[in-house]
Amino acid sequence: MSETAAVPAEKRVGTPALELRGITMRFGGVVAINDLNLTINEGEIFALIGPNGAGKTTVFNVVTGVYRPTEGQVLFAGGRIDGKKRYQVTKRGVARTFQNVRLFHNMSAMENVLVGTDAHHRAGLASAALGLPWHRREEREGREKARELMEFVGISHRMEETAKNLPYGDQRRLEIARALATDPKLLLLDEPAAGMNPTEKEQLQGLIRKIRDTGRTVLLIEHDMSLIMGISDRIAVLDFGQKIAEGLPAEIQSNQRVIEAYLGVPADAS
Amino acid sequence: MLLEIKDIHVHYGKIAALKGVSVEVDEGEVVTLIGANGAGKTTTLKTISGLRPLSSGQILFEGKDISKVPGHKRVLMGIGQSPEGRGIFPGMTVVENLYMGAFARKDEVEKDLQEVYDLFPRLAERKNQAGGTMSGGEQQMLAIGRALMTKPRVLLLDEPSMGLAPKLIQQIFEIITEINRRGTTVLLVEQNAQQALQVAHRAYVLETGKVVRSAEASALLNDPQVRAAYLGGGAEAVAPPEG
Amino acid sequence: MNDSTNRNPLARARDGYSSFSDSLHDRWASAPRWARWVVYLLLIVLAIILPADGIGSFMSPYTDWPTLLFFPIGGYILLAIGLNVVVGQAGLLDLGYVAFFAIGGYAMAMFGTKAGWSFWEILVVGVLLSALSGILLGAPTLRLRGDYLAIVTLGFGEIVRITANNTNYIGGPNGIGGIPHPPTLTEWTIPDNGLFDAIGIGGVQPFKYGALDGKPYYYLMLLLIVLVIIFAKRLENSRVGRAWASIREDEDAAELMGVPTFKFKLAAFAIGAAIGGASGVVYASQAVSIIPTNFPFILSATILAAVVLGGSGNLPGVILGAFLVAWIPERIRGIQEYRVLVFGAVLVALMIFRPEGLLPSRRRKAELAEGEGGMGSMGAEVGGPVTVGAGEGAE
Amino acid sequence: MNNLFSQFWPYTIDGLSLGAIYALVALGYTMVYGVLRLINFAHSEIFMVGTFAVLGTLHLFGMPANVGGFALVGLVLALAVAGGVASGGSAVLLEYVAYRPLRRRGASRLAALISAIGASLFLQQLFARLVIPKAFNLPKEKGALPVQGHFAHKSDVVHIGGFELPNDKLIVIVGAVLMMIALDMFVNRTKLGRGIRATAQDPETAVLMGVNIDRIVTATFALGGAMAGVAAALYMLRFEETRFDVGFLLGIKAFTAAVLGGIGNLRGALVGGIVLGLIEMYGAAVFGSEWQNVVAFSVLVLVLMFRPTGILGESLQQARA
Amino acid sequence: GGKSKSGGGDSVTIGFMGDLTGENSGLVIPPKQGAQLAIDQYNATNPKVKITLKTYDSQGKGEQAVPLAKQAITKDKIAGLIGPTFSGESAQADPVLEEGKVPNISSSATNAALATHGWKFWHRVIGNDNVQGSGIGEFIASSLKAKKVFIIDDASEYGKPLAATVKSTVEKAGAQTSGDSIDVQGSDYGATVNKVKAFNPDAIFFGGYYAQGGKLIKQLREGGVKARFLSGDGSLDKGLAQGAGGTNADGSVIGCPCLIDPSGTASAASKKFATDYKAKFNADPAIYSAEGYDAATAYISAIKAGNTTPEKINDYLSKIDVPGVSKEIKFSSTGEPTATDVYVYQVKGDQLPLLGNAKNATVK
Ligand SMILES: Nc1ncnc2c1ncn2[C@@H]1O[C@H](COP(=O)(O)OP(=O)(O)OP(=O)(O)O)[C@@H](O)[C@H]1O
Ligand SMILES: Nc1ncnc2c1ncn2[C@@H]1O[C@H](COP(=O)(O)OP(=O)(O)OP(=O)(O)O)[C@@H](O)[C@H]1O
Ligand SMILES: CC(C)C[C@H](N)C(=O)O
Ligand SMILES: [Mg+2]
Ligand SMILES: [Mg+2]
Repeated sequence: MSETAAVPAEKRVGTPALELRGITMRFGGVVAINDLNLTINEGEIFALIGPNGAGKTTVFNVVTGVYRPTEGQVLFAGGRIDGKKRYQVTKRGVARTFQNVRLFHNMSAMENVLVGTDAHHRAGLASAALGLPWHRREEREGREKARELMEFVGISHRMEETAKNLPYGDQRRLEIARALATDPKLLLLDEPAAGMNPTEKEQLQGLIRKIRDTGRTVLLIEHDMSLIMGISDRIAVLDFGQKIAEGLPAEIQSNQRVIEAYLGVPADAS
Repeated sequence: MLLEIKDIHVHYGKIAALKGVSVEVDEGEVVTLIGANGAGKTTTLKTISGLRPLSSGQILFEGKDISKVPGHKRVLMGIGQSPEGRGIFPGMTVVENLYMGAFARKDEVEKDLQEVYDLFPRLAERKNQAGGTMSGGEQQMLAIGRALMTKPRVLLLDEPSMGLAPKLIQQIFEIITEINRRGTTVLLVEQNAQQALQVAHRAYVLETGKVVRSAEASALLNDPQVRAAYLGGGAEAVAPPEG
Repeated sequence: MNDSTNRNPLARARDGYSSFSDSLHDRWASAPRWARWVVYLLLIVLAIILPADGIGSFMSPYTDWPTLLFFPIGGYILLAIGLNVVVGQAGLLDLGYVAFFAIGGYAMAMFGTKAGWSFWEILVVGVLLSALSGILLGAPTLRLRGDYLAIVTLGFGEIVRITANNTNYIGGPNGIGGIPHPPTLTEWTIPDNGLFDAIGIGGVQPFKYGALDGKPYYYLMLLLIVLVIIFAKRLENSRVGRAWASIREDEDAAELMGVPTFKFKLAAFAIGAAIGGASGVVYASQAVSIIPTNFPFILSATILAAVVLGGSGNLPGVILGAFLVAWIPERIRGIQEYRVLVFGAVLVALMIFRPEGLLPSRRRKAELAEGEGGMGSMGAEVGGPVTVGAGEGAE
Repeated sequence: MNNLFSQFWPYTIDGLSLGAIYALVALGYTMVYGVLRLINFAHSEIFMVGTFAVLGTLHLFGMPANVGGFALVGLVLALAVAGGVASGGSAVLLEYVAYRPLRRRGASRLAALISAIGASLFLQQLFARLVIPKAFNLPKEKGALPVQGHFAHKSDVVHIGGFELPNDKLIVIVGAVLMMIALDMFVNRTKLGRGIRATAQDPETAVLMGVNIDRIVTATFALGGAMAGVAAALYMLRFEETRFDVGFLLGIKAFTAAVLGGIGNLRGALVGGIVLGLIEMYGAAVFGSEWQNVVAFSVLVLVLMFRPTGILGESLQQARA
Repeated sequence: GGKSKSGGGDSVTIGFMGDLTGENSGLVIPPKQGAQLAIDQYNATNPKVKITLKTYDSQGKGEQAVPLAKQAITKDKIAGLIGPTFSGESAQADPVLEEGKVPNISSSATNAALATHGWKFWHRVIGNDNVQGSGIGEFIASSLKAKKVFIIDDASEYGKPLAATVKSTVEKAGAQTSGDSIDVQGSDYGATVNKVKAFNPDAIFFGGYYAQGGKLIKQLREGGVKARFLSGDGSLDKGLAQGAGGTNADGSVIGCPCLIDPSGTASAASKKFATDYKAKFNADPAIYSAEGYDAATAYISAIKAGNTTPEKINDYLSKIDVPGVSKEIKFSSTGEPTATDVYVYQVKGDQLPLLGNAKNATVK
């Protein structure tokens, strides 16, 4: 995480990190995404919002290789990643969290993060079975890195606990740590604040900023407007699989179409 | 007193999730439980419905101890729940899901079905769609509608606004008020404390398995401590502009 | 019905056993390195004197104890360790594991009788062949989930057996006879006096292999088991073991965290197959002749029972389980035709008594405690305070 | 190959009647799997119990020799009831003894599978060593031998457009299909059926709907067992003999059929059973009977490679969440 | 090793191994009783060295027979073994006996390959499947004059080679053949029946045991196949007719390298044996009872001659030449018996009356 951090922020903004070109995703009769074009720049926090069922999670699934898009291309760091195997996408530098937490429930928090660090480890079966020195070195380094990451997201006091016994908020943080362990250039967060209370949401906001400040790009799905408006650099709004608006937070907030489709006419504060 | 929970303790394996929770719900009320993640809100609701066993304590419904009554019988007595995560039967159509709500009943259900359709016209439109393919908000409506089909005396709602778009959240809270107005008692669990407190009459605050406060909802809404902990300082600041 | 649970003697026995095995577990986890080595050493010494007659007369009044120790006991243990990699670690349900045992056995028989190779050469080749067959089976089928894989592997086990039966080149139903023993390494004899005689291993030639004396074979098996345990343990605590665990927990999430799940599942299959094959090679070299009916489906089921009964995923548990399923039917040979009947009942009773296995891994135990073992929350519905499910933790 | 062409119709009839029995037995696997995610390994013994109940009933009728025509249909109906009751009852008992305690403790599916295997061994041996010798008055060591009971008039043949259809095979096929339709309607149209489906999809939520899970599980075992009992009656009509391990291979095949069709899917059981029966017969015709099972399992692998959740896919619980 | 201390005293143990409780135990109880009879008669003469007969129930399975054989050698220190009774278990257990240097005489394992391993301690008192197969094959070709023969086997270590010998014998005699294998665990032989129908043979031979044989006949007859059914010693039990049901099996011809002679017409010895057997077990001598008796007789004469250790007994066996009930007890250097007659029996209701020697018997 240190190499990119050295580059000044203003220089990076503007270089595309992730590009979706003409993505369409169909499930039988359902068109979940319809001819979507989207460019996310290096070093920004980009938010994807929209009504339930608009296709946001599907975008994540297409980017991370869970689905192969029916049409269109996904470009990341200059190369196409659509149709690539999921673990290859991860190795290229895209990591994600899940809308419904999907930790390895019965493994300890530490082990969860270690699985992430393993993404870049090389030791094979033989060196592991024989306990060869470079395998041991990797193991040591992995642990070191995992420890740092758990400190970074603020759960270092629960390292040895079984994942599912962590409070929900900590589970979400652990998911983030695990994703960061794969050393991603682009981090996708799917409703990270769901089920958090306002205080926790504020802490989360700080964490996401910190992640961006280590030089990573963040693509974020959220329904919580205070969070979105508080940290996003840019926002795109999806409805029925189509992009209906894109722009700065202030622009989106006052966009009539967005208000109709998504925000609703507020009776009271969010 | 319609529902009375007396000093209940509940465990997951060796972990204590509830360490003495007492809650009272009167006929016709909307009562809300608020609290941080893992405070034990869901566990409380599950225990009321009989999905988790009690280690100690008592649950009284209309004055009768129901602690030993199996869950499916509690539904018949009038305890309905819309669970966290909605629990839609994905392979069943919308109507079939709704009929499941009336599973244990022997009386006329068509009238109630109509009432649910009145409350959620969207469900009537999508009658024959498989539950699993409905969008998040639609599933939430279905879950609430289905719980209403059990003809509950008291309706337990577990985070009905979770994961919903802002526009839908407003609708859901309006519907809760409407349900209550039509005569159903509601016990509401919410992260969205601000709005929960606005629709509720009374509220309990849960922290790590214990009730730490209980008061009129409006009182908590204006309590600085509660505001700081559960309502978030800047909540109003970023509200979308009017009109 | 639930009130009495904690008072009835079965539940009490269960809790008693549970807290005993827990404390053992904890003590082991916190034991210093040297203490562990002392225990390992003691275990090895125990294993060496195990075939002694004095022990045998109690353990096996009806059959020859050292032979029994070699097979089924030793053989089952090796098989169970191998199957544990597949089932316990990677979470892939394999109901046709006997196929690899058969392939190892046939490799020994074929190369031993037709090519005249020696045991040690064949051991290597047999292990490689089995691993290869594991890959061949796995490659097209490992994308299947859960029980679909189970039935396909069951089918594979049957295919291997029937094909052997129908292939005249490998003897068809007559199998292959005249399989050579491993060459005698040395005629060295354990001195026939004093201590050795007292513990009953005096006069044994531990490196001279023959059909009649089970002891040298037992030591050979023991050596293999120890080696395999070391490998298996190392793998378990490495990136490989973590990858398997993550696949077992949530395959999609694992892949999205950069785990090439298919490759690791295939590796689990290959390693499991290799260990099964090794067991087959040793078995065949001692059996002198093998026929297809030596490799029935029920053997796969028995090994699986060993793994689950002992505590899927936990090596000491798996070894204990294998020991029991191999030993119990022999020990109760006295009741003759009722022994399988009793064995079946014992399986059911043990599973009811200890669904998580006799010595479960920490993880499995956790899964059970919260009732998410996999039959959904089918047991979750409550009848009253303290149901059986919560019994353990509630006090 | 020549065999297949010259005897195509008989092979097809044999395949259908074999497949029909697979299908009926497969229903029990599929229903229990759908609701509990458990491979009920002892289901084959439930079937076995049914065959002996049928045989016992025949003895009760004094082994009517060579019944034909409508009398035969009536007799088969009576036997189906006997088999259905015995198998259904023993399935319920099995659940109560071998699975319910595990369920209560939240045991893993593997643990339940081992309990199932144990129960399967136990039941087989119980019959071989105790029940059969007692019930049929045989010396103790003969309990493992086949027991016969010949009753049907097998020379009656029905002609359909120039093709011959032996009466027993006709009854088997028609009987099985009728039972399948009845069960399918039951599960899809009745309240109890809806309860079964709901429990299969989400047991916890089902409780919140007032579903008594224990009752549903009992009903599932009873229904699946009863189907196996009917299958047992049809089987006895066809083969007129049984033994303690009659269920072993048949059970494996029936489970294969369930998976082939898409486990958890009732119609899949029918499709899987019929397809498997036909494949076995055609395969045996082409490659020789000794390869019959190899062909069956190979086709299973092939089908699953292209359709990983079986021909019709899963449905009692539905894959998408 | 089992260098025996047995026989030192005044008692010697002889083992009997076979399927005593398993599904084909019907074929094994008779030889066991035959052996029992011989030994009881011997012990009743109050000899210097008494013989105890110890039984080992292998259920006919190799994996059970092998450990039992080891135990018999190392623990029970038997001086000789009668059995194992089936070919499959023999193939697995015999090498162990060979290494343990314990003589063994099988009363019924007929697989021809058993004699090809150069075993020195192995013997049998029964003609092998080459003898049996060609005997039955010739009967089919010359007596039945069948031109088209369908050969079925049960894919077992006994049935498959036996069927193969019958096949090659009838082919040599100019008959046309076709064949199929059935699965012992299956119950639907429809595919085989259809194949038979397509081939339309004059005679059908089945190599296998009666449990499957009966079912096979039944399904063949139900399928409308009328051709004559023949089988070997594995089907020589009334269970065949029971399994076939009704009169389905009637007229079927079963060959066996054994003479079953309940009325004792063959010889005086046979007569005495039949009477004694009936008196002791309240049953007629059945398949291989006489061979069991003869195997025991071989050991008895060895012991009478003063041999009590396994190796000495084995030496004696290599030179033995005494009259037996079924045939002369005399072994070739490979352990095969010298007399090799094959007899055919015909199913009539639930009886299996002798037709005569396969060489010259005719069917009515
Ligand atoms: N595997 C699938 N099969 C069929 N339809 C699918 C599948 N995945 C998604 N869909 C459909 O695609 C649409 C978009 O779903 P998606 O999950 O992307 O919505 P979302 O924007 O993330 O909504 P939410 O805010 O509720 O999470 C929905 O209508 C959904 O039902
Ligand atoms: N299945 C489970 N296994 C183990 N522990 C659990 C389980 N479910 C809940 N817990 C624990 O019980 C406590 C209470 O959880 P509960 O779900 O009731 O909280 P909650 O207030 O509903 O939180 P949330 O706002 O996240 O829904 C937490 O500490 C949680 O970790
Ligand atoms: C008892 C006999 C029918 C045994 C048969 N001859 C065999 O070799 O297996
Ligand atoms: Mg989403
Ligand atoms: Mg909750």
